[in-house]
Amino acid sequence: MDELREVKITVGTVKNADGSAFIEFGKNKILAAVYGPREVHPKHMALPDRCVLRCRYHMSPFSTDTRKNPAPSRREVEISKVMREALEPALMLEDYPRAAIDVYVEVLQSDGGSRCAGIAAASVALADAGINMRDLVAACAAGKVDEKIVLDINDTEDKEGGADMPVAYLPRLDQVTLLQLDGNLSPEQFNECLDKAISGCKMVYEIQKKALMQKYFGNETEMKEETQ
Amino acid sequence: MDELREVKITVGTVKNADGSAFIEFGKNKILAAVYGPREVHPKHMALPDRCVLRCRYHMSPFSTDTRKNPAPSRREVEISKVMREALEPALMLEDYPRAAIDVYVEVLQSDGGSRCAGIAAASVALADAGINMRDLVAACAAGKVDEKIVLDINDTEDKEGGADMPVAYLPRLDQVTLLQLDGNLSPEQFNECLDKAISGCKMVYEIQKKALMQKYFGNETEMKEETQ
Amino acid sequence: MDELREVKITVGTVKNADGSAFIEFGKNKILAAVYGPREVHPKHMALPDRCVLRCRYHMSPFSTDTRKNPAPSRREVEISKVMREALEPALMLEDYPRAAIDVYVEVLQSDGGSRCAGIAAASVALADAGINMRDLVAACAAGKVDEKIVLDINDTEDKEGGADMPVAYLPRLDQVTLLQLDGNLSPEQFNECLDKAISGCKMVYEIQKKALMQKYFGNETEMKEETQ
Amino acid sequence: MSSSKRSPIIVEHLRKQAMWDALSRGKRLDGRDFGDQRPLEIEIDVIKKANGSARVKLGDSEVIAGIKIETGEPFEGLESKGALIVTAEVLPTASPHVEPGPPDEEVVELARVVDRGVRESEMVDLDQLALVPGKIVYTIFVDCSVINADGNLFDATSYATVAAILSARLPIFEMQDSKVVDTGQTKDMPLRTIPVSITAIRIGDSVLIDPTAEEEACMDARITIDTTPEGFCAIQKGFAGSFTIDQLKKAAETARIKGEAVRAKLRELTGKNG
Amino acid sequence: MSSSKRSPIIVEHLRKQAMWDALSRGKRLDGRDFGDQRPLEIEIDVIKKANGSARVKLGDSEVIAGIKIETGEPFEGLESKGALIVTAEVLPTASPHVEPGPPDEEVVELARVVDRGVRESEMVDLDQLALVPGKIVYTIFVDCSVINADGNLFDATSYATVAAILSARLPIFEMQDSKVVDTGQTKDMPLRTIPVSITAIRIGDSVLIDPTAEEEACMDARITIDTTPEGFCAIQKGFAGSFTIDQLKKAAETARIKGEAVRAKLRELTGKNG
Amino acid sequence: MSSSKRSPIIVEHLRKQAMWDALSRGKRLDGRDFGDQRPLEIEIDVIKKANGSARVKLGDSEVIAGIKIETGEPFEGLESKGALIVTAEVLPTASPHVEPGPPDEEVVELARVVDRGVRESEMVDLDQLALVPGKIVYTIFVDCSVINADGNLFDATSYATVAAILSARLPIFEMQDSKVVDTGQTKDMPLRTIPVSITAIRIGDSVLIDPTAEEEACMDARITIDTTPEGFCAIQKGFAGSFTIDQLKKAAETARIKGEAVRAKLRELTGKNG
Repeated sequence: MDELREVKITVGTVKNADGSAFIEFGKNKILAAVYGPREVHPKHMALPDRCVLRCRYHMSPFSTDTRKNPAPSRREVEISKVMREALEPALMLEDYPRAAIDVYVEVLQSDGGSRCAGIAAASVALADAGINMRDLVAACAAGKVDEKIVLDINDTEDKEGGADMPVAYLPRLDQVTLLQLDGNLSPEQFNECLDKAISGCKMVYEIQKKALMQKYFGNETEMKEETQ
Repeated sequence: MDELREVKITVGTVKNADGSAFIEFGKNKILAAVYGPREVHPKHMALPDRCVLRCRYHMSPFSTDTRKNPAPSRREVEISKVMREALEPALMLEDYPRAAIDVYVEVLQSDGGSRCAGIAAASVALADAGINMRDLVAACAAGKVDEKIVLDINDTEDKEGGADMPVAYLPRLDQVTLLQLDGNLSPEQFNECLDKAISGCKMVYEIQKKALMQKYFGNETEMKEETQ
Repeated sequence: MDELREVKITVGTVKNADGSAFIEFGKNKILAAVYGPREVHPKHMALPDRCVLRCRYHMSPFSTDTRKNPAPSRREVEISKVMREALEPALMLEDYPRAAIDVYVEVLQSDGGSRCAGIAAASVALADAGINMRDLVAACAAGKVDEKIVLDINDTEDKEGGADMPVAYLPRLDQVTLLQLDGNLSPEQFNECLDKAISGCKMVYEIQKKALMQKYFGNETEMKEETQ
Repeated sequence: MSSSKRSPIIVEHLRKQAMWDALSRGKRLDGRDFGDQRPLEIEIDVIKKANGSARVKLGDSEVIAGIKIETGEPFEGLESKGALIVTAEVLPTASPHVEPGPPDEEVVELARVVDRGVRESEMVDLDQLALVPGKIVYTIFVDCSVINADGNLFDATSYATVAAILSARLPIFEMQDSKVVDTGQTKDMPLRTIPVSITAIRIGDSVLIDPTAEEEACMDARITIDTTPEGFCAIQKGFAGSFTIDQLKKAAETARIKGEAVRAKLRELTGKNG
Repeated sequence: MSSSKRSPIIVEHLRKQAMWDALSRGKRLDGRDFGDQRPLEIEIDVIKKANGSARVKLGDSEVIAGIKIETGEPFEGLESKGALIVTAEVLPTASPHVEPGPPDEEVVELARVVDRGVRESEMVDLDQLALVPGKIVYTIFVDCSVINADGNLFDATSYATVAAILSARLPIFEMQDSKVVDTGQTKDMPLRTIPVSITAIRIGDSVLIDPTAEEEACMDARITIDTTPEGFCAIQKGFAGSFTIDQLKKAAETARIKGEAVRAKLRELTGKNG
Repeated sequence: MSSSKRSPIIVEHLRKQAMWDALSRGKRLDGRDFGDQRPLEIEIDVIKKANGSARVKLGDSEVIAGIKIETGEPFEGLESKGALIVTAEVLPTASPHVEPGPPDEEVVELARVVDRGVRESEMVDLDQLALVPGKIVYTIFVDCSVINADGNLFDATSYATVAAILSARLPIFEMQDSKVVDTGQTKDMPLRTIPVSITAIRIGDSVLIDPTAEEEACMDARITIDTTPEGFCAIQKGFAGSFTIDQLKKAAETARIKGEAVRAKLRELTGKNG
């Protein structure tokens, strides 16, 4: 009930990208790739004192139970926006004036919590691209199932009468950068649910750090950690 | 038969706009807002010796008997064009080189004659915005119902076998800037119908002037008129 | 079986165009018009050392058995591309740096082999526009009907179990600039089919040359040819 | 959104000057009188795959119209009538100024004005074209392609549309087991009248019919008037200028007279009355 | 694709400075306390052609919502429920910065957040709105037009939507010969509760509700919280900034208190409970 | 509208020079012979939510194909056959040059060429996939996402498509009370053969198969040839250059030989014949 589904992050899976990560979060399979900092096209979109962050969240047609039309849905437009807004506070965009950073998140197989998994992967991909960051953005949902507050709801649990609360969080800075709620919670349940989501974010944060360490320091790190 | 439906014009109803007017014309409820003269975007659309006039006629989804799809229909594209062409002869566009004036007409509730009502409101909104004008553009339709030529047809009268002739007119200059016809008229009926529409325009013209006086001179004017 | 359907090409049929041709190829009726070399819009699409070639293949709604939606289909997008690529090797685009040439092919009535007929007409229209060319682009299809390899298949022959191979060819340079295949051919049939299509191209080439001679030298040429 | 456009000032000015000089002497640059139409060629049955078709040349403006007749659902509020839809595309072949792409407001207006003339004249008796009233009706598409543009596309496109309709044969559809079946046979279209469009423009104080592209570049205002033998059925004033009431009444009278000549030509060509 | 935008640096900087100065003294530029809402006017039944409608003025932000009720197919996976769709358009009348055209990501978010509040609260009992379960259901369109924009469009649009729903009459449709027939009669909408949206923004360390456009131009982060009498039903954190956990919990508490006042107003105006 | 594009002249020139030097010595920059394919990895069943799926790595080009099988109306003129639709998207992850948005002409061509190979080979026996002939048929969507692009997307996408089809299980749908019901059971896809695509490009006088992105940047012309064990089923010459007849016949022969090796790999991996 207070456990995450299995989470596995692989760093650097897209050869051409400046940074990338592949996350398996329960049955979610999500790819994040980062290009940039790079020139902005069209040029008038550039900002003189900082970097433009652009973000696309997209589901492959085969990622869902019923085939998804490839054109971007209103849901994908909204998630692209909240995802960008969840990532932006972690980035030192002022370090790259007149440039753009593009974050592409592709859901290859979807399960509950795909926006949180996508944010977690995107954050690792940004780090892999060498972008200056204040912290990694961890993300996890909590929710209500059968009147109980539980961590990390999957597809089959997310049904009528329940509630779903995706959260993104900067653990070192103690800042929440994404908070949404779908479904009914009493005031007490709200507080419990938010706390539980934050605790999930902290677990995801450890997995994110480990994945980056694994790529950049390899077995050396793993051995060190084991001996600690 | 030679009477207008009830017409009421309120000037300055949209706070942010440079000029605006709200018209109730029978059951029509139509808002017109003007922005400009202002910079043109994209810049290559600017004209070196006069102002660009842009016009949008749009119906809210709830304005019609059956819900209207919010995307602009071909009918709305055409009315936007004839509306712009009906307004343009009244404007001193040469006074504002390299600038643009935008006229937005939103039909909140539609009834017969919405394009005429929209032109009348737009014309008042342009005056309210302080745009240099040769005259106000008055507008009114006449038509044929049961083989009789009548003024100002509403929704329920505008049916099969009838005819509808919307007209816009500059009373001081004696110029017609909009003339359309849908439906069959004999040569005699055509002349009668056009004359009747012009007489309707003149009535609308008085109401337009009064609404502007009311805003800019308030009760003072009203009293004067009453004593005349 | 090794004969072309009736082919008739008329040069210079579109008054405003810089070059044009009308081809009747079996029941195909296809118009090709060329504008250019001319300025490129938008300017950033211009190339500093040669001309941009643009091509549109489009079917009129009434050109097909069932009415065709006027919006460009994916098939038309693909044919526009292969048509441009079939024409480009014949053109001396380096002679017109920073300019653009536009080729518009409109199918007014469609039959089998419309893309080949369109390429043949476009090539003549380019010559009529005075564009520097290495050679005319001839085009013709061959295919398989009832297990036999035949030249120039029409609509009713192009059915299940058959094969269709449109080819474009520069006869003077012995170069193939278009080759497509839909349908199954054994290795032997493939070679036979390709050879037959090339022979068809050569027949079309003669008709193309004759049409151009007819326009530019008129009856004089015809008489000469007859006396030869 | 509708927006006004214009050519370079000097060019526009010089062109207008030359045009005004000619018109002030009562003549047009191509020698016509104000009330003269350019040579009009109409050919029917030019597209064999269509249910009806026509090619029109009005001076150097050239338009092809093709008709496809299918079945479909009726329009809302017109459940027991066949559906008639006129579309227009100005092909990029037609002039150096046309760009391929979705129709702009001028082309939308063109299609809608041509459609209005046919619809309001009740040329086609749509009451006879419901197969299963409220459910399945004949759907008649008249698609017009402007091949070359040299002014007055309104009239050229309208004539192509009307001639294509006059020449069309109606496929006989039948309901079998609640499915529509094409019997392969055809019959006459149910026709009532022949509408004719006459377009005039004003340049300064002169009002002239059937303008060329060159004349349209100088126009102050435009008016398109559709007539039937009985009177008027559709009108569209266009362009950002105005007419006096008197000019409009005269233009209407001209449209009746000149329209009758075109109507006679259409009758003769197609053997149809109306 | 989602992309970040911004105003000129100096302007932004000066504006923020003035705003911070005021907020550091515990006051807003318009004199309100941090927890004060602007004057709220709600009028219902403003569009007679709609099945329900409302006009809301929240300060100088003005929104009209109109409801059209039709029948259609149910949503996939929700075969035995009526369909409820909230759309929003920020009209180009609303501010000099709006361009006509398809909704951008901000307007998509606006419509989806307002929709979510109504949907998740289960305000309308959609279970009662299936005519033929799995085939034909009531389809309720709530279309919102923002007429003037001066900040906090989320709450203004939400109130207009909720008021329009509370004021709506449900047309009684019936199945006759497997066709839907409008009986011409109406009944009450099946309602369960009244959701209320309260939006707060953070500027520096200050969290204030119901921001003006001027305040939004300085905001670091935004949060919209929908409550019912029982608790929370929908939340959306927006804008590219963050909140502490503590700020969020306080904002949630504020939303409950302030929301109750708006709910009382809606009850009084419409005579509906919930 | 189709339009030609190109890279900066100097860069293009220098790149071509280096490439030509290598090719003139009979070698490619990555050391391969002209007829060598890069390492090919194929993995199936990578997406559990799909009815079939495959991931293909051809050198550094990587593609995922996923199959969704539903029911729908048949294509016009093919009323008693199932419908098969191949789509492709080059994800913006795939290279710095891809922009998100609707497919451009290159991606349209990619999808159509891959579709053509599968369709013309009659790999899937669509005659067995009509549920109610003329009304309801199986609809098989094969959607391909290019994740990383390093040349020869035609072959990589084609292999992913073919492998996904070979790995797919067909859900058994039944008609119950004139409604389609998913029985929850599956069966083998009705397969007839295995088509294999081999793409070659010409650079100067050299013709080489399976080009990298670097090689494609220097190409003069491209040809994609789909074979079955019996011969050829689809061909697409691409890019704005030409081949001699001789080069084409040799490329066709190469496609048969190299294609057989890929076919053997697909047979082994999936246990299917064809």
